[in-house]
Amino acid sequence: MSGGSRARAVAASPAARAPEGDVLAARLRQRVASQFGRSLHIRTLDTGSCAVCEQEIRLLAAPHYDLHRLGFFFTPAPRHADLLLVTGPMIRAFDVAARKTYEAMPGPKLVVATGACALGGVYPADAFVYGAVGEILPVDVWIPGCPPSPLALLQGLLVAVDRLAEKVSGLTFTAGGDAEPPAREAER
Amino acid sequence: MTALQPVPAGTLASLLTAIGSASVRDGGGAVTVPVPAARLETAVHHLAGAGARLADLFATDGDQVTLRLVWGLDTERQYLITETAIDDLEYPPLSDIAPAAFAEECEIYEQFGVRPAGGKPLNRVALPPHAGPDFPRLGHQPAQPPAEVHAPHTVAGQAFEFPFGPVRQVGVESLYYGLVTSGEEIVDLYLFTWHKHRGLEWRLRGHRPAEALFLAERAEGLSATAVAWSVAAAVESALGAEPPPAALLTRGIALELERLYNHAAAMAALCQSTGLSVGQAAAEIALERLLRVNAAVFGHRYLFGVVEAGGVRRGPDLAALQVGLPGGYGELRRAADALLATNSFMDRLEATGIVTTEQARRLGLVGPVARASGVAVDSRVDQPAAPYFGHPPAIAVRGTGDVLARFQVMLDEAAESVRLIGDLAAAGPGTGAAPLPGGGGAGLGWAESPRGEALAWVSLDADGRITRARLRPASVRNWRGFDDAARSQNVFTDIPIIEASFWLTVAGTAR
Amino acid sequence: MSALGWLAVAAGGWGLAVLAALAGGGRAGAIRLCCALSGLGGAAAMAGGVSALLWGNGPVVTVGPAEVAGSLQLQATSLAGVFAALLGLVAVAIAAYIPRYHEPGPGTALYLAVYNLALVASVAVLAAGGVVTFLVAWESMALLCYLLILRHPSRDAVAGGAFWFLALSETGFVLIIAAFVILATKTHSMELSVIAARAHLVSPAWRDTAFLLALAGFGFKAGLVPLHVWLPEAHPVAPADGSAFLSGLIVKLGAYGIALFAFRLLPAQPAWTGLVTMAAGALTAAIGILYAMNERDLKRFLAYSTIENIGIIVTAFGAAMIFGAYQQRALAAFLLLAGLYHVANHGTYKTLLFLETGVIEHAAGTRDMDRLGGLIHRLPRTAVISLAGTLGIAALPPLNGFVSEWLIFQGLFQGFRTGSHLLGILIVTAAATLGLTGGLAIYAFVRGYGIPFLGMPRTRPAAAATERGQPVTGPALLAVACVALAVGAPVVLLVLSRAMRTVTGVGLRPVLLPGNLTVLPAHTDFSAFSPTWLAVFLVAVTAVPLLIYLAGRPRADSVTVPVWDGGMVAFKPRMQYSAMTFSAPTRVTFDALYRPSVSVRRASDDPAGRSGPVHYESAVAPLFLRYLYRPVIRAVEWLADVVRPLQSGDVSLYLFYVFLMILLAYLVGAL
Amino acid sequence: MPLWFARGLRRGIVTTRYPARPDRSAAGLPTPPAFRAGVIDRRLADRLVAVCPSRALHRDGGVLVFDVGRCTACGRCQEAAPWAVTPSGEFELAGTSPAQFVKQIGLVQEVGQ
Repeated sequence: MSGGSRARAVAASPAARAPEGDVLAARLRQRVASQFGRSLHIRTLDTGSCAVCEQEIRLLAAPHYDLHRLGFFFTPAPRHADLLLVTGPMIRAFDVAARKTYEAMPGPKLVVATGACALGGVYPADAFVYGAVGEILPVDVWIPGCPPSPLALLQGLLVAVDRLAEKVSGLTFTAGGDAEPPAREAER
Repeated sequence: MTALQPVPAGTLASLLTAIGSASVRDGGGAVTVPVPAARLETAVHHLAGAGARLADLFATDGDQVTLRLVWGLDTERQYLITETAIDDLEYPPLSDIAPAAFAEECEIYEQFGVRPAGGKPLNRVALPPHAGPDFPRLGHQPAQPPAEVHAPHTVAGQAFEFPFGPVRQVGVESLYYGLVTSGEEIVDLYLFTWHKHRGLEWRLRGHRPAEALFLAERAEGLSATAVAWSVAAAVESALGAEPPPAALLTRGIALELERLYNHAAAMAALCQSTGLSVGQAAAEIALERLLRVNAAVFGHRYLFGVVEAGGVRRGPDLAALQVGLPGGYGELRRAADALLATNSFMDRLEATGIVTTEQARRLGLVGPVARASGVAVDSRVDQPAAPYFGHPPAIAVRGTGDVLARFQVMLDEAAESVRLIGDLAAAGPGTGAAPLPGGGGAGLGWAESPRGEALAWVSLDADGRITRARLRPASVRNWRGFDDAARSQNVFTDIPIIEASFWLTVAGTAR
Repeated sequence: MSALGWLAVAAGGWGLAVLAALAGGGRAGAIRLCCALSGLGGAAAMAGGVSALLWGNGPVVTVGPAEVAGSLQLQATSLAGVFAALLGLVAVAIAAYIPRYHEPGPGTALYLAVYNLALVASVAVLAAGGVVTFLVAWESMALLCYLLILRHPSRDAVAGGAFWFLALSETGFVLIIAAFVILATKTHSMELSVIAARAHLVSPAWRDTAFLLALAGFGFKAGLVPLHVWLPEAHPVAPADGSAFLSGLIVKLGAYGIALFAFRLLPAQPAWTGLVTMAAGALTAAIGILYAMNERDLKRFLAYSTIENIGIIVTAFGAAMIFGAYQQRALAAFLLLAGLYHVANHGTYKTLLFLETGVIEHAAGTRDMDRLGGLIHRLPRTAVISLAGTLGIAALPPLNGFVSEWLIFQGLFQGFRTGSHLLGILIVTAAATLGLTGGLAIYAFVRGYGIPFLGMPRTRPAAAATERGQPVTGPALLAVACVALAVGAPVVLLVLSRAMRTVTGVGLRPVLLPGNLTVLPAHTDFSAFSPTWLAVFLVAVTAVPLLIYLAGRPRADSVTVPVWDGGMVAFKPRMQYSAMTFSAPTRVTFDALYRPSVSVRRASDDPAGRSGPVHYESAVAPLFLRYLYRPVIRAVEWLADVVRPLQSGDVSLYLFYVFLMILLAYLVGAL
Repeated sequence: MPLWFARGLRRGIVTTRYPARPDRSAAGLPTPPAFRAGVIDRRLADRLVAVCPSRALHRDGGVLVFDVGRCTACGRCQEAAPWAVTPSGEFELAGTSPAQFVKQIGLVQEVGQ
């Protein structure tokens, strides 16, 4: 499996992802964008989600969000899919199916890990789950959230095909100003 | 919801004497009766005969395996739990008396290695095929792995198996169907759900209630409030905590909002399965608006993180509720009316996927599925607790048991939920949680999820850590009615319709 | 050498084969020698048949004193030529097949002796010039075939199947005797050629009676519905080459008998007898294929398909009779020709398929389609050869079945030439029925080939099947013959048209073959096609894309991945279409005919919930056995009970019976 | 069907203009926390780490490490210290490498008492 090494690197420590992996991923995304930028077919894959991510993904096609206007389409056949939208913490009993689905897709192909489970949030790696999609599949784009709202999903998909720049790297998640901690903060 | 009233005289008492139970323990959300293994079979006979509903069956593993049967005494407004200590590796085959128990028997065998006597073949439920002896279990490993005896194509027979899944349509959960067909009609249908088994009951051990709720919400995300409520209620009744009434009203609002958006989603799925895209669009507009109401009222589209052990973490934004709800429900109502006036849609629903009353009782189905088959079971009414004492819902019941009946039940329930939300909001809901007292204990909790009665049984140790948590979302029950429904004179293309009308989750079954 | 001479040589060869078999006592060498002689005999028979086709009817040769009733009267006729040639071909193929199919042993030796005697009897039927000769040959042929079926009498159902064959064939024999007796008494001759010459002496009533008796009598052997029940019972229990011989040749002899009466002995037939014949044929074709559709046993399946093809042939004959009655002699001759062509074709590929069924049975240990599967990987030669036969019998170009069926259709479509609207409609209706039959036949043989050969093996024996040491030359020869009969259609038609001139006196040549290998159905203004060019074209059409594909081989950087299976763990054999599920739609569509009965035993029916396998059975009701034969059998048994008192065992009483009979005979004679 | 056509016309357009224009519904969404600089000391940091159910927080010496990818925006840290933690309001969080999700929040010396 081509992305295997990248996947391992991800597994090893999220922080220390091999930089050439990033370069590869970026090049791949540009290639996909140039080829499918305006008509990209998506296959979803549930590796153990709680069914809410699925609901949000279904809503992507609903009138309020209508991802077709952006040139994205759902396809049930991985043979026709360019992008694999993966939810869930990658259950070990499911890895065969996950690999089969990924290998059934023609290249160039993207993998988007969706939701906190898929990003290693909810379930720690143990005998039941790998804990993150990156353990099994070479993920190109990560979409946080529990569940990621349809808007977040849209943004992630657009990032995946390089039609939006990702902005998370620019965020610091620190708020300015400071307030005095109330006294009742001591106990509890 | 904690049951508050004492053990009544009359039927229950006579039942207990019939069972011959020496000591009766009230509290912990239910009447708990120890039954020695020798008398278990007769006890089950009596209870099943007296019309008690076997709501759940699970085991706990102390120094010896203890079998717990949860009975819904729907006429008694009570739950009854029988405790039976299993000394050897076998117990009387309960599913012969109460067929609803079969899947749980399989599960108990997988998890604890004790099996019903008589050596009937047991299916694999949760454990993946590759699960070895070192695979984590709640108890001991079974003597030999459960035989996978799902509908093999017998050469003498003339049916073949049509494999479907686990990777199915777009945007649906992973699930494997074995569809045994004679080429035309569906002869049999079975499911593999171990693709999604996340070992939640195993994970919950050792957690404190707060973290436990975080996971419980994600057992079945589409009924997060109900499952969380059931677990919270179990904890509360185990420790004897009394949530503030305002918090219970808030829970009620959240639960009914959950029911509302789920029924909208089911409607959208029904339209999709019948290929009515315009109807699907209309239903999805309603769904999205209801989800935004959720977000506005409780800060989360799917109502995660509302319920807390002892109360609620967030209070409802009543202003947002008043603003948003009528519009959202109006969309739902208008879409529903248009659908009911669309013949091409109604024709697909009528007489499709019939579940007879007898099947519904036999398999212990719950929720809209049971109510559409004429079984008026609803824990909000049968085992009422705050906040439903003051605000009893009217139960919608249909008799035909087909997809149309389930659809109509859902619509009626949606209307009823809106009314309830109004009442509950008027009764002054609020936030806040009662502190959980120390000391261990065990308790039963329940809530009526959009799919039906969600049960939870939790036992905690002295410093408030969970030693055993049993989650039983409604999906666990209702998937069992699904194959019967799919089998009743249907063809392939009906199956998505039936699945949509059941509106279950695999996550809840596999948990 | 004359045609009759060749046939005599064939008979001689087979006689020697009998001796070799008996003398050899079942040693492998002796069996090989026997088969070699048998094959030579077959070759001679082919030569005789072809020359009979080419050079017309030979003289009647009487062996033994002419006035004695028991003397042999022999004649080689063009009508019998096709059948003789087919007999030869079948004999050659089976001779090449037997040594590898039967293991050496006394049983085999005996079987071979019987088989070769049956060949002799068959050729005698075809070469019979006199009534007595014909009847004797016919009966001995029937009895010998009965013995063939009894090759393994110990196995269950063998005796039953063989008895079905014997009983129905004897019933038919009685009717045939009656038919011949009528003709003989009315024309005062026991010689077929004389009878044919004096046919005008027979009054219409007697003529039609005789013909209908013959139609029924030979119908039993040919397997016309509802007289067909012996085929699906007898074929499965006979050894493969035995069933091949039955289907490939013996049933054709029934068709020969019908043709003999319709076109040689009683050429001037009224339209309505033709109509009856055509209707019987069309009905037989449709019902045959419909029953074939729901058989899982390959041999029963093929047996029903034989019924279907006989139906097609007889339909052609019937239409020919109608056209003859309406003085459309060219069309009549053309349809007879087409029918005979189909006789040759069906004999070829049906023999092939039965022989390959034997190979499959030996290789995989079963004939049940639902226990086979994936054989194309394990029996590649068998798969290729069977494919040729299957394409042929499914009447798909470029193989032979298509050519003859096309000719028959073209003949039927010209029903309007009778001038009678009603008849025109009826004939075209028959054509429509054959159309339905053709469509179902393709469906049936997609199933009959796909289920055993494609997919995954459904049982362990099927997975372990191997064709090492299995016979191949015989079937391969027949496959070649199938192709030759298709590509060489113009030559075949040339030969047959000559034969038609002899039989019907119509020279078809000019309206049949206007050169450059194009075929015109009897009238130059109707339609035309060229089997040869069609074959060439089709081969090109399939070959060119193949070459293009081979030229543009997958490039190095492309990857090959398994078929998308929804991510399931593994495909299981139980997940493929099975024979009965494949044909389920027909059971729904034609349930009026099938009266299918369904029984489901399902785990969830046990109150304890969902465990254990599901078991689904769907059986097709055997209507003819239930509603036709069972009552007849009961009646016969009742009659036997009634007449039993006559059998007292008292000699004087029996003498009294004899006296009464003689008296009766005198009285009848005196009147 | 005409029924549906009419409905559609009456219903009008609900589709968002995102990403061309921001979508108002985003305001209602739960968002990951933002940590107020200069308020969080090690003790508070450890408490925040303890209340986080999804292991999105851990303390690395004098630094609070926040993995946005793992955050479920459940708001428990905000409840624990509302003065120090506020909703960030960010929902466009897709990243192209896990490293982008890992945020370092500097801690201050002991505050309070």
